[in-house]
Amino acid sequence: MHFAFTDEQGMIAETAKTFFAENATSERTRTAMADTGVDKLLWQTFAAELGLAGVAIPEVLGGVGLGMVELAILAEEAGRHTAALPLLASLALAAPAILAGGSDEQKAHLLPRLASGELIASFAAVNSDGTPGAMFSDGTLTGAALHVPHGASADLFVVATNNGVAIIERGAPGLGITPLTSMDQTRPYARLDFGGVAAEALANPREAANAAFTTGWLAIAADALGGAQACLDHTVAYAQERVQFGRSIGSFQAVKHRLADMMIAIEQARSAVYWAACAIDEESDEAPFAVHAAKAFACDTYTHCAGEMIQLHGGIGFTWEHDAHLYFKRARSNASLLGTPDWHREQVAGLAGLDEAA
Amino acid sequence: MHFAFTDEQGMIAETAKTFFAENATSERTRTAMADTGVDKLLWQTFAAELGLAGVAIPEVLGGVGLGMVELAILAEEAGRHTAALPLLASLALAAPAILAGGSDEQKAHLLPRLASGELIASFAAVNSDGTPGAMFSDGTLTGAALHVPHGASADLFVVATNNGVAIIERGAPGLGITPLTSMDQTRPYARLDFGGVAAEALANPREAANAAFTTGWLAIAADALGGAQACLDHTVAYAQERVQFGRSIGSFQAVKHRLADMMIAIEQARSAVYWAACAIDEESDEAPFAVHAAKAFACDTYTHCAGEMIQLHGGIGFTWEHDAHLYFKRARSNASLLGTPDWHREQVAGLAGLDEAA
Amino acid sequence: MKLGFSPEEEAFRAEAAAWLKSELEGAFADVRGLTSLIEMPERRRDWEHRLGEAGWSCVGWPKAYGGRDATLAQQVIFAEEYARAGAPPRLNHIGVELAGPTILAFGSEEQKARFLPAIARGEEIWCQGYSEPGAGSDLANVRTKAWREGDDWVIEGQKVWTSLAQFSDWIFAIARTEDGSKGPKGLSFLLVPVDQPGVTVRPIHQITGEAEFNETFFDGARTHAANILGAPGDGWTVAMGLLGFERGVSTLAQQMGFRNELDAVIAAARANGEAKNPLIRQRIAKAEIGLKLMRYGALRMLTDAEGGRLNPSALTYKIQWATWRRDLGELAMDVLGQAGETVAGHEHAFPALPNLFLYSRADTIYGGTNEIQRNIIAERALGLPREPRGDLK
Amino acid sequence: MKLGFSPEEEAFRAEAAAWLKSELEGAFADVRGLTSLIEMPERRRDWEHRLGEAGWSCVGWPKAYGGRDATLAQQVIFAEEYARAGAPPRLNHIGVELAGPTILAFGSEEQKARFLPAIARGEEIWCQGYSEPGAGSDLANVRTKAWREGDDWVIEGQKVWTSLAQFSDWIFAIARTEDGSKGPKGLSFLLVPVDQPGVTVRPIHQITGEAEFNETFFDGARTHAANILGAPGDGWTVAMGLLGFERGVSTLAQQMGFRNELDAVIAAARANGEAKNPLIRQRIAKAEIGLKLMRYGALRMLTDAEGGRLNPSALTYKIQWATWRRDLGELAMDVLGQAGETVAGHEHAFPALPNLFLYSRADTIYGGTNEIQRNIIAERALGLPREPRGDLK
Repeated sequence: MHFAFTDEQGMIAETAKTFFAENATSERTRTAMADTGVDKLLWQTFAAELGLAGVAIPEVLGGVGLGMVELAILAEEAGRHTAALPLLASLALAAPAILAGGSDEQKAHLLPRLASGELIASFAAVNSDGTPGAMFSDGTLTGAALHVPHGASADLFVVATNNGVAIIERGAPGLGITPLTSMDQTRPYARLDFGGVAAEALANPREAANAAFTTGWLAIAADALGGAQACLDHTVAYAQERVQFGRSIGSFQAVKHRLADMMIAIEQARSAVYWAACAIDEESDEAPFAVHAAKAFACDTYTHCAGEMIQLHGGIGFTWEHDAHLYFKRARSNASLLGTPDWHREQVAGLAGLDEAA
Repeated sequence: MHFAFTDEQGMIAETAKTFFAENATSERTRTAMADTGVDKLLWQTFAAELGLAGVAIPEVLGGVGLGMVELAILAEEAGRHTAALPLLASLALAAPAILAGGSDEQKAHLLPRLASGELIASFAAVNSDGTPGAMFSDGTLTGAALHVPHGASADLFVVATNNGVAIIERGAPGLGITPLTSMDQTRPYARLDFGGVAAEALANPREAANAAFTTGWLAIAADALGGAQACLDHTVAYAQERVQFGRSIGSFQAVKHRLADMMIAIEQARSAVYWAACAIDEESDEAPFAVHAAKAFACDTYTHCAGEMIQLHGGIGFTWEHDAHLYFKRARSNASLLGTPDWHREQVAGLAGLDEAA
Repeated sequence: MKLGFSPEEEAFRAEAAAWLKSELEGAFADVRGLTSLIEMPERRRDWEHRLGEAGWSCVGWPKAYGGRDATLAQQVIFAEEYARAGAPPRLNHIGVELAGPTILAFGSEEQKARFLPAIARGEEIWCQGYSEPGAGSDLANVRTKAWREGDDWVIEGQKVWTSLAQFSDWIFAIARTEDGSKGPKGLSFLLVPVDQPGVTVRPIHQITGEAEFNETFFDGARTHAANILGAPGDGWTVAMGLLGFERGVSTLAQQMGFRNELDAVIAAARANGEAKNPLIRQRIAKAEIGLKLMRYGALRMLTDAEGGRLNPSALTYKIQWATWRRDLGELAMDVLGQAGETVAGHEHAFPALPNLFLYSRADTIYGGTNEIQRNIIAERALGLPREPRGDLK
Repeated sequence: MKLGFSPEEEAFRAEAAAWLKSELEGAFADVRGLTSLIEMPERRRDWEHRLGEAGWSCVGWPKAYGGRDATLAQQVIFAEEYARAGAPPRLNHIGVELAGPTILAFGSEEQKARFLPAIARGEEIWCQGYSEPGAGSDLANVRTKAWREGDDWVIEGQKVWTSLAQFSDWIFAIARTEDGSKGPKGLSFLLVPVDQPGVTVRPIHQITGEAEFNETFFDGARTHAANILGAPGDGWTVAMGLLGFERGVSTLAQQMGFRNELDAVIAAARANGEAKNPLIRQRIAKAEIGLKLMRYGALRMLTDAEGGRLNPSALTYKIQWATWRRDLGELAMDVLGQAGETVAGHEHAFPALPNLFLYSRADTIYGGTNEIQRNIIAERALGLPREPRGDLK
């Protein structure tokens, strides 16, 4: 039992912290927001130069061969800057699906290119999220997926339906991709229409979907943790510097207490995220509980902290020029993507034995 | 449209305020708590001398012939002092049931004695509140009622079952009355066991039950309003006088803001209670909505304010000697009696049209 | 206590409703149901004219200034019918609800005659210059300066959050007219024409992507010496009086707008099945209750005000509605789910409910943040000690 | 990062579990599952002896003082197994978790040898004298005085909220030993025997009807000059150090108690059907999540502490658990419904869950109110300005 980063994990965290702080600047994020929602230079550096896109892909498949703790570290630091990267879509949803459910050929064909950043992939869970749904049958995909993260930038899609998990490439005949104006422009959605697209099946669909959900939930939770921490840090700094009524607003006890409440929640979110990461890595029985808990708790914390960030900044926090709205909107999309906090808590309720006989 | 007390209502409010402040002292309430939960002298004065027990009973039946606004005024002032009186049981539950559902004979026989305070009555709604239930058939009542307010002090019971509404007297053969140690000792419960009790039916059971529920919900809401206001008043006074760290604790902004939040809620509760009272008196279509809203909102407000009262008093608020726990416990019993806030909100949801087709 | 209306009042209601219906199904059908505060400004200016022409612009004002001397009950009724008819938000709501009542209370006879009829006729649109970049909630920290030159006041400085300034003819602004004065002393309340070289209006883009608010720069702006409410140095008193007017009958009209927003949330919930979700049902019920309690709270407050009494609960109204609406924005998004986060159309043009989610974050900030409101309630209504002022700049 | 335990550690777990099982199904079956802090004091004193005898009383302490030099992981494991076995709350928890660690950190070699083994053997029960009637959260405002007379300290004053004083042999108390000193200066940390004519313990009845807390009066009470931790005047430093120990491994044992309480709520919900209520399900899920996050928060904090690092999140632990437990009390009552508000038995003796509802109101007050905790977090962890002290008496 050692619930702190190892030295190696500490170094990864430092690297990621520095990298995002220096590169994922507000200016670059806003440039990407006005474009496709991907800061291509950032992605290039992240994937090709630092090799971090393969963090949880085995070394033999071109990755770094690390685990969920390291993936969470990257997602947390990216979240701290609302980085415009397809980290969730490609690293935390598509790659784990292929790794867990693909045949050896599929893995060897695709994962090295995801790890190198050559390909960007995304993931759509159809039917399970209330969309009109899709069917995968006889190698053909029909229907639609409504909210595919970074869908307009992806070269490859993993589509999980009730009948199986399919891989389709961007240029596939019959595949329609409609970019959507999204509230969170750092992770815009696209709509996919499958007009009878010929698609390749993943060998183990159940494993693929489980891995995608589990890793995706964790990555969103870690992103939320980093975002919430940034909201607190920015707001503390502003509260120390902003003067009203002849006092720094951070000297008003009501402000202090609300900043304290943010920290209380964030520290719990931190425990949740790294507990969940460890539990997955160690294949603990607690893993499903931990991941649902992390997704629900960290997203609620982010929502709370981003709202407080705007409120405690006053008018300036309501302007487009200030970064508060980037956090606020990403907090919203984190919360609703792949299951709301209420839904995840309902899963926890089931795991806590509420449905067992009295 | 005139949403303020008339001069007459203002005088009733003043009378009630003075009466309870002078007589419903903590000392007398505690004496009653240790006994039956009824301050008999207080009840005697209230009913016989001031004639207020008949506030909403017509003059021809020995009452004062006023309405729900006046009843709410009395309940609010009683609640402000957690008065140990069977006001809810006798005035706001049993009497309206008899008035709305009784035959002329029943009304003439019973209501003057309720109005004079000669009789104390109570009310049990069986089946609808999750109790094991009771049956009323062929003039015979069987089963049990688990939580009858001031049941051990009542001379007469109105029992609403799915099959009708029955009146039984205290000495009726087959009626078992078990006083229960109750968290709120100012309004203790008793369990009634009906071992085949011969009982008289009320002529209009549906009207009787509706009147009892409507008036009871309103009276509880008004009691909660008065209690919440008292929690705020006592806590403001304490915050101004208590010194910690060389300052009155009321000078700490976090304390100020929480007291402000109490007032915000209380003012809404006040609107809710008197809106509901007017709506019943004026037979407005809004009456059912208003009464559910008042019961839910005022009870939540009381729960909140009583909890804050303990917290902001610190250790002293946690002692038996301090009155904070009287409010805290009555807030709890108000909330759970005759439908929880969640249940009342669910009724509002229905009335708001959520079950209509899209 | 009485909540119902008399037959005479109901007759007034019928008259108002009939007029509104004929206009909004007739010449003004194009602005019916509009909710945005900034769309179609020209047509909404026409609507201001039409209201004025027919005597429905400022019903509570004296007839002498273009009102119709309506009783409180009539004002309540008109506010209800206005919203029920789907009439658009008033382009001149600051003129009608803030500038007008302030001039009525603090203006000279000449000022009343000069300004009030023009507001009532919809000819002059107003905006408000209170906040400054360094003094968001701290009105006493005003740095905009004004001084006399000949027959004019000359104004230098900057205001921020001047809602609707881009459509306005006049702005009322607090400026420091006594050199070296501090805090609430030495301020004056000036009425300044917007269309002049010394006034520049620059839009502020909000988190919604729209720009309803502005920065307004005074750079040698001028107004005639007569255009001051109260005496020089009385600005604080006038401004504080004005804050009281923010809680008038207009709150009822505002609430009818909220009613429409809540109805839209309920309709969305019924359409997508969330109306069956017990968690959502509780939240919608809370919103329903909160809205009713705002209405009856306003009626309590107005009844007392009519009787010349200030109900201290009036101090709680701003934080109530602001918080209610912010919660409604969150509820709306939770009802819509991911569908609320995307739109197939052009950039940033989110539909009403997602826009509400974003826009309502400002409600708890402008016009006194929730934190300032809690201070005011604690200090003025509950008598708790004031927050000490510091000496930082 | 690693959350699992090694095979050696699992072997230690098996040993601890086996011993606990044999005792609690054997000689101590009567105290198994006890949750009250004040019932059966004599049997729980026996249990303290038995733990000491077998070396399980203070597993993290040095062997020289009666501990077993357990590693952090072993301490975690023992805390888990202790609670899992249904072992009763420690009668001497203040001795084991507060007095002992403080003596270990600040005591002389003689003091360690005198006091620690007696705690470890369960022979001397301790309580804590911090709060005073005029100084609930304001530790620096201590008015209890002590002065030297010959070989003794003589103590005059009053402490309040002295939990378990009625069963205690020793009390540690902060007293002002420097005449005329103010605030944190001039305080000393004294160890005082309870069984003497100068010490009177008077129970405080709580809102539960029980009396766990006490007032403790020092009226010419005496203790030997040697019974001071640190030098005279160092009391503040020692007391602040002690506050740190409130967040040790014992938090995990405490959490296992919470686990039992939450399990009781779940069992009640399953029994009466509330487990099917979606609103209750959400709240139970929140409680489940909160409990786990306390556990893993404690493990993060302990891991860092073992590495010599103070994790600032440790400052958030008190408010977390106190608020969690208060919420659980409310949840418990909402699950039980009216059934939780009545009991057919004798007066005030409510079952565990209704009692929790009442008792947990104290959790957010004693040991530093939630408000004080937020100040501490904001000032120490976030670096925000301190609340200014006033000069009222």
